[in-house]
Amino acid sequence: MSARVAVVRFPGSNCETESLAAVERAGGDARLIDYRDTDLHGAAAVILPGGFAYGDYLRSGAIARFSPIMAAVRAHAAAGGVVLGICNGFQILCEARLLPGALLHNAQQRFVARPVDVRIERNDTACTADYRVGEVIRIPVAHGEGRFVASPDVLTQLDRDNCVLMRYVQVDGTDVPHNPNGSTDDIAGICNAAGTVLGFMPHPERLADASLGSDVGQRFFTSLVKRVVTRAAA
Amino acid sequence: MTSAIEAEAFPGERTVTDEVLREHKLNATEQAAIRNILGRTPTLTEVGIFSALWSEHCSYKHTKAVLRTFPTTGSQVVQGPGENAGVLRLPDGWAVAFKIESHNHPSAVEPYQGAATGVGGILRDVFTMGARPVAVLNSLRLGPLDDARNRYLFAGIVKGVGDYGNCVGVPTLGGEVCFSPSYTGNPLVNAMAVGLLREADLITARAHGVGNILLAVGARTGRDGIHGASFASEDLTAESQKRRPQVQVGDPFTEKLLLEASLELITGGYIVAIQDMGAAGLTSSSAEMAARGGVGVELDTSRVPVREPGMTPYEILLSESQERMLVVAEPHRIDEIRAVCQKWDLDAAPIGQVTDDGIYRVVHEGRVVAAIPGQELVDGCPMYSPPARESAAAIARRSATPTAAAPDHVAALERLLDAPTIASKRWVFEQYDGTVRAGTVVTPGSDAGVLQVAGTQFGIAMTVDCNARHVALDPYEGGKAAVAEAARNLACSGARPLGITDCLNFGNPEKPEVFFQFVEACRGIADACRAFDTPVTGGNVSLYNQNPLGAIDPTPTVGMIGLVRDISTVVPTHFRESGDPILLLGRVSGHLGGSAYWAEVLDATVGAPPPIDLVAERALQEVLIAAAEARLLRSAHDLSDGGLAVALAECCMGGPWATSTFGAEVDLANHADQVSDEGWLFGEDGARALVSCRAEHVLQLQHVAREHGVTCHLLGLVGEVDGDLLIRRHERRWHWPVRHLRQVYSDAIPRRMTPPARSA
Amino acid sequence: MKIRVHVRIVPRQGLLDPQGQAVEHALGALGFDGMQDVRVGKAIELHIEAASAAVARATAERMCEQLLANPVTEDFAIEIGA
Amino acid sequence: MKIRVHVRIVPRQGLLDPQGQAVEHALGALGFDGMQDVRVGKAIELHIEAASAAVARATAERMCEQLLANPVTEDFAIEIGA
Ligand SMILES: Nc1ncnc2c1ncn2[C@@H]1O[C@H](COP(=O)(O)OP(=O)(O)O)[C@@H](O)[C@H]1O
Ligand SMILES: [Mg+2]
Repeated sequence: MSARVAVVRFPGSNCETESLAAVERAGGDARLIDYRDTDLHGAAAVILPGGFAYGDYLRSGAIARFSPIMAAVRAHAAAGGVVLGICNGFQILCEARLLPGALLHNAQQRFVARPVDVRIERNDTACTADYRVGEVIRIPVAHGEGRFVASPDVLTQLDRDNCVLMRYVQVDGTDVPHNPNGSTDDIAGICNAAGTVLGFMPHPERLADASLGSDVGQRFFTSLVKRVVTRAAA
Repeated sequence: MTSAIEAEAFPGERTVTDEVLREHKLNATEQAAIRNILGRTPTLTEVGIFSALWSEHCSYKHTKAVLRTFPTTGSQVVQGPGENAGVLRLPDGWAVAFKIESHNHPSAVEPYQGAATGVGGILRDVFTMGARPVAVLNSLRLGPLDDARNRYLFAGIVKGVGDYGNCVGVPTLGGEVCFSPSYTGNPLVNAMAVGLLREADLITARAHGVGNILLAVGARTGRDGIHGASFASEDLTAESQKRRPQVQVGDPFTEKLLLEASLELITGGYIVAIQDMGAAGLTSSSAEMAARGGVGVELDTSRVPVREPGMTPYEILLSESQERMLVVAEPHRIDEIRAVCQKWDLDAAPIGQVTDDGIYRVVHEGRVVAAIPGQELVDGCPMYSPPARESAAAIARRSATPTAAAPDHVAALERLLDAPTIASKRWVFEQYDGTVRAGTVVTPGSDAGVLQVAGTQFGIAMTVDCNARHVALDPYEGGKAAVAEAARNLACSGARPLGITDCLNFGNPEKPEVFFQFVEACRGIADACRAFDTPVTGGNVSLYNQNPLGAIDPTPTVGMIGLVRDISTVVPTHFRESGDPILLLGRVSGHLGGSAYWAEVLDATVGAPPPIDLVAERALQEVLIAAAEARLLRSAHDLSDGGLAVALAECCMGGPWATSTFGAEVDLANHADQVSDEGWLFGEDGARALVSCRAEHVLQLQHVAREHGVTCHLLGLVGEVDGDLLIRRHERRWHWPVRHLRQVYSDAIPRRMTPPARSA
Repeated sequence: MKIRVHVRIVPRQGLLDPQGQAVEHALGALGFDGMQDVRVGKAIELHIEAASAAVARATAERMCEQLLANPVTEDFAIEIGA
Repeated sequence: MKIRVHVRIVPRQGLLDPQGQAVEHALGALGFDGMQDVRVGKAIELHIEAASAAVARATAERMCEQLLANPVTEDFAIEIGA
């Protein structure tokens, strides 16, 4: 049985096609859902893909969070359903308060598009089970607003509940800053305590096909698909 | 000739006098031609229309005759020059649409918006062909970075290119950046877009079908970028001050919606024709669509959705507001078209129709404000063939030699790697998303960008190139060299060159020495394209690029597309394995004229650049492609600026994000013994590439080279990880720690762009 | 009555403001001195149709709370213009 | 004397302001009505050490002309704060 994964397209989404493809390649049944829809049509997991929803005008994610589909996404998350935000999707989740903190303009005030090295901090989540804790993978980022900030209280809580999903790390020999945007505590992605609502800046869906050089990102999607299949079977 | 067709002035408009005509840059010959076409004095609206369509940008009045000498045909050509973009055939029913365009002047005034809207415009040219944009490239020229204004322009332009392409979701896969004093005050911003389509979905911009409706789709029309003449043609009052022409502002978000809506309209078969409202806006798009289709049109400018109240037909016609399309459709399709547009949150407003009388007619609030025979409007501009003569100064420069004392070769290579034109462009392309859409095989930082055609095993490779220093010193050889370098970059990646688009950036063509450069560079491009079977499928001419000291260096940028039959055979640029043999393909004659070594190290931009042997270039391409397809190569990098020494250093330093570098040991003894050390290290002879392969493939590779008559020098071996670069020639040795070179190369641009520390 | 409203949104005190720092640095390089605490945020201008300035202000406040400002990182101030 | 200065920089009238449009649209969708001409620009706050408010204003003006505002696309306004 294949699991239904909804990929939401907002006006200005750019990465929905590769997100759909990554899910399909992992054996999932991926469906595109329009932002004006109000129903997830039975999807077991939702992906908010990368891009520039509403042009990222005002603040990235600020306008998108009011899209009609977001009520269903919120309800899904509240019911323990899996919600995954990649890049712009992460920004939307923060704006929608489905994840804490905020993503601000990169410290260097420039867009950054390059590979980064991230360490997987948790593998008991809905999309990292196929990685080892502590595993370092190299995947691309491409964002102008990726500097994660949160109040000291929130940071403490993230730590306590083990909610940091991945961190930028220094790998020997690199001559670019390991942290591409000045993010607090090198945070590249976070999740809720249950590991069901997740957001991160890097783009694993862009490294999901070995014929293009590397498929090190594909395990996010195999993990996700396995997870929703198991839950559906249970 | 034509009997007069009447049109009346729009109320409140200035009367058309000789003064007004001159302000619109219409000379006496052109004024006479207009009166002859109309059989009367034009209205102000008509003057605006003529001045736009008879500008160099739209009419090519100085350059058409020269452009006709380009080869434009070949079995791979689906669409040659004349449409919004050229189209080349790919395997399996696929095709690639591509085009390059300049946005030099707007970028000089407002770098961020100028560059951004340049990218926006060229993307629209590609998707109006029915192609989905899959890549952007950009070629940038600026004055040196020690000048604050140049730094400001550079930062703004790069941010503009990046923000626009990033937001629309099209990866930027290549480009070039060169710095030279001739671009101070007149930067060049050339943007190229590449799109993929099914050949069967190709659509052209030809209006036809009398009674068909014209629709404006996308953004509303404001007073953006209206020809300066309209401002000048009014008395200066507080009111007119408020109405002065405005900088065009890009809205990539609307572009993205427009892109999706346009492709849906095209592939769904809802429309007959579509064209971007680009330079000269509604005027040129409507007139050109009508002329191509051999029909007339009637536009009602009072029905065009506007952003500001009180816009005159003149302003509406000439506005260069961005993110707008002109669509032609059968009347019964309008509701469906509106529904598609609505789905993408866009307006579609009927603003006119196709007519059978061949007249280009504009109505505003029931009044005919322009009525011009359409064919004459588009084709009737007087053509010029200005005199072309090389200046004595240019001739003298070509035979000059440097006078400065040369530093040692170790220091010279470091100076070259620190020259911003040669140094790593990481600071630039780090701001460009190169991997969105997940089809990218090779991101910037290699010889060519490569992407996979989704669902197939093949890919396309792309590059933009021009060595303007060579063109300045010898326009003919420089023109050839631009095409040759582009082809070499593709072949090094394992791609077969298919065709080019060109962006011809020159000074004032009415100056004989400038027109000489133009004619000769074009002759060079044409000869090279013929030799390589890479026809010209389109391009763009940008003239009058002048700085306070004179014309810019002539800069005919060449954008080239190639086919990689199997993306698993793509060859990387940099060394990959210690112990791999290093070979140099091609003959070494040590030509230093026009070299970066002379220019950057000896501070002398002089000498005759190397003559380009087109037969040798073609042979080299064939060797590289054959070797790539046979999987004989581990790396391949063409030799260009800075010659062998720079190429070796680049191969050793690794790609922009590499975590390790390689040393190399190279021995030049017993190769081309007649060549000087400088010539060997820094000469810029064409038709050469530096490759590495597995030891067991050397013989096979030498065999392939021999078969094509290409010399092959076995120079040495790739060294240890993080090792040193060592070049030996008999008893002479030059030696560099590669980590140090990498730092020099990587920091050259960032260190110049970092704001200076506050002085104490 | 059409009322002009200026909204000022600035990064919350205590939060690092790299853009403000960069501007401060650049101003210093241009020879300006004696400035401090440069912070860069957003200025939003709009016209609101309202019965009184007080009503317009209240509306603008709700706009800020709901959309214009991010309560996690930003403070806002509203001014009623001419 | 340390003087607090507010600088407001907004896109020039007549110039397309896609961000302003998007915000206007979004506010409308949230049920706010009766607003018009939404424009989004930059707010810059700083302290200037100056002998008087007039001097601080003049300094801020030069800052805008030289760095803070883009003379081609933006207008600025300066306010001396509390
Ligand atoms: N403006 C730019 N945008 C994107 N990539 C760029 C730009 N400028 C240079 N590059 C990339 O940097 C690499 C080196 O460029 P260049 O120095 O022109 O090399 P080459 O001489 O091999 O053409 C290429 O991969 C090129 O695509
Ligand atoms: Mg190049």
